[in-house]
Amino acid sequence: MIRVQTEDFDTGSELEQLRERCAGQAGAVVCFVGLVREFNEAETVLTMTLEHYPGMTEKALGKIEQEARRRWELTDAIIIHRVGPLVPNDRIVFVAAASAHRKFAFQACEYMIDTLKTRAPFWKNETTPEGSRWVEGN
Amino acid sequence: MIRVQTEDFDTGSELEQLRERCAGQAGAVVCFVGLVREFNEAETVLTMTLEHYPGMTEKALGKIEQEARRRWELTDAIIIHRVGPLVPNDRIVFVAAASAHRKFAFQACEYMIDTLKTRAPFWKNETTPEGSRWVEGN
Amino acid sequence: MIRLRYFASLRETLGRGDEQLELPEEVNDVSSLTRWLQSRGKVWECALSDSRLHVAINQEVVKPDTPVSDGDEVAWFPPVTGG
Amino acid sequence: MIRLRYFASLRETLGRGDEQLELPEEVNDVSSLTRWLQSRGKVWECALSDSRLHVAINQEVVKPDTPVSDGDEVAWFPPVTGG
Repeated sequence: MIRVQTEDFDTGSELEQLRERCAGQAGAVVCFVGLVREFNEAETVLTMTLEHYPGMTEKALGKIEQEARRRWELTDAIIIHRVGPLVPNDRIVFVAAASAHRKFAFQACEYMIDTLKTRAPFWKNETTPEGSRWVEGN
Repeated sequence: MIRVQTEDFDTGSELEQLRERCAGQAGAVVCFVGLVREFNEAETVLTMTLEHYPGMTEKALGKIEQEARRRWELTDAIIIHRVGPLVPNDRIVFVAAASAHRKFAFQACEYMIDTLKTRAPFWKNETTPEGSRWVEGN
Repeated sequence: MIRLRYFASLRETLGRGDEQLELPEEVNDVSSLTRWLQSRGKVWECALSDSRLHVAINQEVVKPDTPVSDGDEVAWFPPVTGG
Repeated sequence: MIRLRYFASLRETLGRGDEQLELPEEVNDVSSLTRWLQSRGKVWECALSDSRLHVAINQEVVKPDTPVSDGDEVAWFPPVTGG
């Protein structure tokens, strides 16, 4: 399950729905939550805006989820990513993997967030006391 | 922060409190939730009871948390483990690590649950249709 | 007609995020389309010469020699920084 | 006095989880305490001969040659299976 949205998400409710879908089949759930930091490269971050490529974003996240399900035996997988304006400590992204096996859940969750960070079309723009700037990618 | 308790825990509320304690310092939160599976080694699990060694359990979990904080730069770390009677799909354990760096949060969370499984004095007793049995450790 | 899209810092530099145009005759792949756009002026020439830019056709990342056809949506963007 | 504790399957096999006794004269370490307990009978001899058992003194896991002193809490238990 993947979602791209401007509104916040409820981590507890997402984990609870995942647990209900897994109903006794998953022994392990690993989740990652990305938060906006107050500092980036020694500069104070006042606000952050996430731009994305509507349409391509959903395709990219769907592929990442499917690839994780193909590589590991998962009972569930979730990717939720916010776009638009955010402030420090706001949730940005939620990634979760459930499996009968702990190692699979860890590996799949880390794979999804690592891959998202290099393949999904999101761009961060930070406002600092010096003005706004695009976060540099590799 | 470590806790051993018979009652259930609220994953969302624990993650929310951790986020408030981190207040803009943590970019990454990784959590692990262990659930009771309906099957173990091809047998149906009806109920599970967790025995522990009160006193030593808290010491062991505290050491694991401290060791994780020493090895990685963490802004927060949590271990919550339930004891007593449980049924399939119940939450057993919650482990979370927050850090400025994603890799540190993943490594610390996995370290804590891996170490807990070999060092913390908990023992699982499962009731199956054939009777009750102790889960074999290594 | 083809649809062209630019994102993030590139969108700001070029002063636009989206445009439509008739596929020029000399364009048959990503490279020749990029060269055609660069001929629009200094800003275009400079901005699109950044070797770190990615190009997607119909929302799939492609290589410089990938063909461009009528009806395609072609997007240029800097390295992604989500998550 | 020393306090002895047994957990999980070992507690069930021995039929008790907790006892107190005067430190026997011939006991000075974990090995000699285990041997002394094994002399109680067949069930004790067998149950405590399992090489996978762990021993903790005052809630810290120890080795067979660790000294046992008056006032200690000594616990025997099978490999842990939490998490």
